[in-house]
Amino acid sequence: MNERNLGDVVLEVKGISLSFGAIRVLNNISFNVRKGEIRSIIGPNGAGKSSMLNVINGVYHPQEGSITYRGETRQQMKVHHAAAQGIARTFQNIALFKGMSTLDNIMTGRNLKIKSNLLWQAIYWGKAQREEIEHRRKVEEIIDFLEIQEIRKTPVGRLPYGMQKRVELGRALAAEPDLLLLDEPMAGMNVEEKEDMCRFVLDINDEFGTTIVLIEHDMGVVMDLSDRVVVLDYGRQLADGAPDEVRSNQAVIDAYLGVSH
Amino acid sequence: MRIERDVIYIIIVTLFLMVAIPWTMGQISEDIFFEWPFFFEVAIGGLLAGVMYSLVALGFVLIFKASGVFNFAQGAMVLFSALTLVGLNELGMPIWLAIIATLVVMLLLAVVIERVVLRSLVNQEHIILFMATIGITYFLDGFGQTLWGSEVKTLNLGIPSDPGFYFDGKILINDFDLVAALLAGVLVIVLALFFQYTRIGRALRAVADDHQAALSVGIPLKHIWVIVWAVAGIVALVAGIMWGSKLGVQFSLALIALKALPVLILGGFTSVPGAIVGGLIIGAGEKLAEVFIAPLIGGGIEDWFAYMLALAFLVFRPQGLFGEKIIERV
Amino acid sequence: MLYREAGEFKSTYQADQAILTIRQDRWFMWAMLAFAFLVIPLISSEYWLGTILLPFLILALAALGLNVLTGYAGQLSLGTGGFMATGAFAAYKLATAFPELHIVVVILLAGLLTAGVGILFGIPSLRIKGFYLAVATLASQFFLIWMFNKFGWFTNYSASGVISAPPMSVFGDAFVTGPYATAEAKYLFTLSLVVLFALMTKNLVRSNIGREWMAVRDMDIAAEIIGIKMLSTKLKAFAYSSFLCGISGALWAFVYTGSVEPLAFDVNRSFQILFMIIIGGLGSIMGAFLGAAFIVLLPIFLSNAPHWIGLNIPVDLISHIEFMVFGVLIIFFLIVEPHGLARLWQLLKEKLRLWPFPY
Amino acid sequence: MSLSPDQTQAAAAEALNTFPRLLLHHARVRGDKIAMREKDLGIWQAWNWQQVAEEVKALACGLAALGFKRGEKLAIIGDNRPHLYMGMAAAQCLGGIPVPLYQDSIAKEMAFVIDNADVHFALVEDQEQVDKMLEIRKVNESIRQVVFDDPRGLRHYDYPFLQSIATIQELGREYDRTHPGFFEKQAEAVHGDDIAIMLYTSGTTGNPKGVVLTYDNVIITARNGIIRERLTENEEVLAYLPMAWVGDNLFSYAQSLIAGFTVNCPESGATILTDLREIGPTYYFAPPRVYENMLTQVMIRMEDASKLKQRIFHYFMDVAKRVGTRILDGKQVKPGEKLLYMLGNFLVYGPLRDVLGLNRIRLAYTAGEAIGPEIFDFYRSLGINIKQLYGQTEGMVFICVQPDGEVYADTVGTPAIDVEIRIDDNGEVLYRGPGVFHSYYKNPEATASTKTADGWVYTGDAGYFAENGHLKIIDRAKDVGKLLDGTMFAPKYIENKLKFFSFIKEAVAFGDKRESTCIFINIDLEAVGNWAERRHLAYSGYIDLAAQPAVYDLIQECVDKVNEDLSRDPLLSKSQIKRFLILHKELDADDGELTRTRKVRRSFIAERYAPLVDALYSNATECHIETEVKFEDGRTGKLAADVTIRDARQFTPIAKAS
Repeated sequence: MNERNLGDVVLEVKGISLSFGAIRVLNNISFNVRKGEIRSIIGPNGAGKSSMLNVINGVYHPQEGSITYRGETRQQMKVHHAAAQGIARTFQNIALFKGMSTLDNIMTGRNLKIKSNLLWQAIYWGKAQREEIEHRRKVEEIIDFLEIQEIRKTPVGRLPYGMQKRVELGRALAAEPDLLLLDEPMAGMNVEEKEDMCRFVLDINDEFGTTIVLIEHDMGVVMDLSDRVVVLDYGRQLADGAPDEVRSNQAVIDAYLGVSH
Repeated sequence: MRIERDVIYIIIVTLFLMVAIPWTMGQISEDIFFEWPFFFEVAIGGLLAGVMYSLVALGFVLIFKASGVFNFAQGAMVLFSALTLVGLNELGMPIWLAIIATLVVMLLLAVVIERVVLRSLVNQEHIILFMATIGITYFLDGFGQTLWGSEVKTLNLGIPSDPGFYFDGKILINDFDLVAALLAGVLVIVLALFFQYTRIGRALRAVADDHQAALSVGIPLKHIWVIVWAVAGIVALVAGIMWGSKLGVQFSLALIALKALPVLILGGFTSVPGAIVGGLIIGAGEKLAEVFIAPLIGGGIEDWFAYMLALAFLVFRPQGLFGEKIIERV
Repeated sequence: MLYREAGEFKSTYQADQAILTIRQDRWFMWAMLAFAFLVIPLISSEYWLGTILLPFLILALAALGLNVLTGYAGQLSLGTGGFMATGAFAAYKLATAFPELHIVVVILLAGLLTAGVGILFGIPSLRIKGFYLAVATLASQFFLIWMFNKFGWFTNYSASGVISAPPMSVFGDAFVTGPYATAEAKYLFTLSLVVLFALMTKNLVRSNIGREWMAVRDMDIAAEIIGIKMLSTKLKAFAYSSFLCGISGALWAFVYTGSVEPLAFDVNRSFQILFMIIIGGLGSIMGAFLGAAFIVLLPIFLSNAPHWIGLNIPVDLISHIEFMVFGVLIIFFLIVEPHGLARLWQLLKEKLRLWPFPY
Repeated sequence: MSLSPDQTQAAAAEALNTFPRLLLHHARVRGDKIAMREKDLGIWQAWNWQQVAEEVKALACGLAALGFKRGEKLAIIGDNRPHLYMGMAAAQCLGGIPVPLYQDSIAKEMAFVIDNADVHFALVEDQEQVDKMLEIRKVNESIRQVVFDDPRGLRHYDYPFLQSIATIQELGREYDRTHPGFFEKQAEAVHGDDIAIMLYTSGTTGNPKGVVLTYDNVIITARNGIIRERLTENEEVLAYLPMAWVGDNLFSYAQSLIAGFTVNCPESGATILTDLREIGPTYYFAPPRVYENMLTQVMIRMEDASKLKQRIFHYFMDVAKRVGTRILDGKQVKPGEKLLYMLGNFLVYGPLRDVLGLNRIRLAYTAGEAIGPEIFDFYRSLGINIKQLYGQTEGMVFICVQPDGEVYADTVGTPAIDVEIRIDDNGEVLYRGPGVFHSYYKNPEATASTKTADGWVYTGDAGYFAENGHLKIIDRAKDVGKLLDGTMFAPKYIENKLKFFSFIKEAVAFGDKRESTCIFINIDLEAVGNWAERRHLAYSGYIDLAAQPAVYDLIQECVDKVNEDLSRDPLLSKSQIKRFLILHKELDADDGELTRTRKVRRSFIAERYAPLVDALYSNATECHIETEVKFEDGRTGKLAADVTIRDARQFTPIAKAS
């Protein structure tokens, strides 16, 4: 997979530092993501991986550093801006809309693409209905893609964990993102579920050419999937490079691989 | 607890405004009478009333802290306790005995509420529990008045209620308010100590943070709930006595709850000091506004001024002055 | 048991996204409507139409509004009464200032004005959440009522502070307000509006805006991350909610009571409406109606029950007992079915669909 | 249009004697009527006959453009998808021969068929199948073109010989522009005696054989079926059985094309049941196990129902048992009962049929193996007209069908229209009729040994006509033996009768060249286990349970019932079960006691448990046995037990009063 020739840099984070009050979560992190690549961030729990994603899509605002996305440099991302700029994500502990069906959850993922105004939607006719149908179709394609037809109308609250993760991925895909942030998409899954999820990640990357930033614990998975890997440890950046480089990096071995797994 | 810097700023600014606005009003409009002694008289009157507000707010805070329940019934408990007290008193019970009896009643009430309501609604969404407490409110209002009738009763504890003059007569303060405030203050301190230094108190604080911790303290959740509701009941009784003997025991006491709400959001649902500071600010602010601003806009603003004031604070601190800051985790 | 769904397949998305996808449900709904529009006016007495069904419908509309805000968008509000009052007074001012305006126009405009006010008081919701917000909305409640009491302008300086609706007709002499209005006319007029708005609301909650509301309710941070704009989404909820509340208030003042004072919309009204949606079921159109029916009928039942069983109890005592029983029933309901009558209804339906199987 | 066999119709039918003609005919006469549906992207996407015809045309022309010649074979591999059915039609329109394969068979198995049938073109569903084709192509270049339906995951496959249906159809439209009239000419040039399709029978022994069927075989037989059952253009069928299986070809292709009714393709394997319910077919085929599973599901789900519901359910199911089938067969019942049944229909049967998705069914078939009488009656008593038929690929399915009103669980009905049947002296069933296949592809000797010169086909099944003139199939001919006294001995027949009892999982009958019939029995651990628990019978495991006297009593009842049944049967009454035992271990494919398809290997078992068999034919009442067993983890160990042997009650033969 490493011989794939990757596009130019779409996302560049420079010297990001983030702290909550006294606690320093991220310390001068810098790396970039190239178009169409699968980029992994690994590290032990509390290494600040999720915080990094939260910085990228603007949930957290770093005190130092800059983020360059699609040529625009800003000191911090804003959540809505990130979404509007085609950054979608999934969450470590599932953040689905519990009260809604699978279908509605994924439909909600398309909210940015729906233009008709309140009045049209109130009479549910003409433009509004046309839009609903057109987007329903798109969503159905995603449902088909993720093979979740049989849970289409089930309230997500009732779904097993693995399925919820899938639905969440679907919701992220619905936004047709350029950059997809996956926060431990395979955590707590059994082997088959993991395999499916891997397949989906790869398919997404190659069917839609989506750039993917991935946090994952399962080293096997990471090494197979990723083009390049960033290693964090307690907010510090230990290494950055192709899987085998990282694998052979001493600092990493000490800090992470050394520790069981 | 460490008070954040901006809280202090906010309070300072508030104090400044509380003085500045009335003064300016006095200057710009002739139908507002401003004079320093009068100002202080009003302010102090307000503060004293504020202490009473704090008292009711305290009941809310205790329960919210310990069980996450937004207890709308606090006002009703005030009324109910007062009614019971007077009722028993009228039945010929000496006042001290009546007070003890009422305490017992409030304790029983707490037990019943825990048994019947809380236990069967455990782990429901907050709004459901909130609605339940409104249900309790209706019940208590109805029950109390069914039992003791709805006509206005006077409650006399022999507290001097004639106006007293202080600072060589420049400032007039109602002695009753003074006494009431003192009593309230004492109660507040007692409670604070109770929370700081007793095992149960600590357990209660633990519960607020997380229920597991509370269990580890070794007190079953249901007991804790009974206890907080009982304590809230006692606080209600005290408030009931104070307000009751001030305004007479009548249905309107139940509405004190509505007065306490702004105090709460201003101080923060989970903070005892918040309830106190909030009470004082609201009390004083309200009176000052009533006297120095209201005349300009048609008066009678005390219904909502407290709320607007609180709202203004919320815009700066959505979690209230002393409430914990919520950090969004994803 | 009554359902026969085999062979009911959908070959278009329109069909699949329809409000009622099951044939039997559609039949039932049409039957209900036919009954409400055609049968009820014929069979029911002046008393029923005027003093039970009318307030039921109007309050149901307010409940619908609150349910959008609280049930769907998850913004707890105690300001309903205030918004109803706004609607009522707005309608009054409009109707008296421009006597030639048609009543429907008046009511709609009143609704829109209320929506504006709603947006104003919705702004804090961006920063304040949960009970803090609930209490904050009380501010609007008290402020608005105070305002309408204080400033004679709203009541056209009537000494009593009471406003009374000028007689207005939908067409010809089909008066729906004022002395010539028949109960039937009032009922039908209100019913049509309520049905219309119920449909609109249903449409909203099944379209994008509805999903955005629910998203904000279920997990606001996730909602924001997938691109939902908090402010506009919440304000839309406040606007539409208070729009309905405003209309309901206008109807209350004009069609139901005919003349009204601000106190009719005090905080107890807000609680009454809140009860309706809790008992009826949060986040359910049906719930608003079930809840309204329950809360409207219960007191009537309670105050009449003693007579039926031949007791006569002094009036004030009855009112106290009413309070008690009401409180108890609320608690009872919350305990049996925290998700309200709508959930019970839904469960019943499920049971019927799966019959004879349990699941 | 309900086809009735009158002259005009027959004449019309004459012209419509090939699928190409039928297709174009429907496109003309009912162009905008729905021909096919597929649950895709959440809704039932539909094609009317016009559209189907157009797609087929485009596809055909596309194939032609790629050099698909007359007589060329087109392998069709995948789940039931409209485009695959259209592919069939397209091939036929070009005078080609579709060869559907079992989509779940592995590349190696497919390789044989593809090679044997000289397939050069393959139309496959998706990546999975494409991969198989690529694998096959490594060893065998004969596949020149692969066309796929679902492009998912195939974007990076670039092989010159690999195209999507869409591409082909585009190509085809172009080809049609440049060669106007080509398609129609080709389609007309197909004749009734041309080869319509080749179906490979999944041979239990040896390699599968390609059954060659002509249009006349298929169409006349299918039409006869339609005429007999009065099927109309308004039927709805669910196409969910393998396309390679003759039944699917008959029900979801041939008959649809003849009667013009709608074929519905489910969304995926996982959603068949929901799709079944959504569509609510009016005409349905399922093998017995499907009905059996449905029934078990019903019972399991009812277990959890409230007491009241259960009481209602069982009460009305009893009513149905009493009168349901009679009412369905239009027989007289007491008005009171009738009323009860109507009530039951509202309260139980109707809802039940609905939940199962069977409430629009006018006609349901089952076939393939024997169906348990109570399963059969359960559905019939609900008012579902389910009937058994007896058929073979070699005869294009219809050999015998149960006529309405004469439906019995133990027979397969009377000969289908134009079909003659005869039983030869060793009891084997032979038939002759329009459906009789042309030949086995490239296998003259097999053809010769199955089909006589004058068109009689050996079914390989033993059977006889019961008094009521219905054919009764008892066993595979080769398994049928004789007891020493010369009575016919049909092990499978007896075993099935036993297995119809839920308590009995497997049964092995011995008796060939012996004086009497004796039985090994495997109890069904789950069923008997539940039964035991309900009686608070403690047991440690299978062995323990199997040895319990109470269990023996339970099984004895079953055995006796079977004997009673047998005693009514003129031919088999003497082969009543003499003695039986409950085996101490469950028969297991891993120990070679069952085939992978869970058929008992009698001879092997006989050797393996020789001591027990001997004991059965002695008068011992108990026998010690030790057996080698393989455990899940592959280890082997010894299993020892003392097995009790019991005598079964014997019944004096009585002629069945019909």
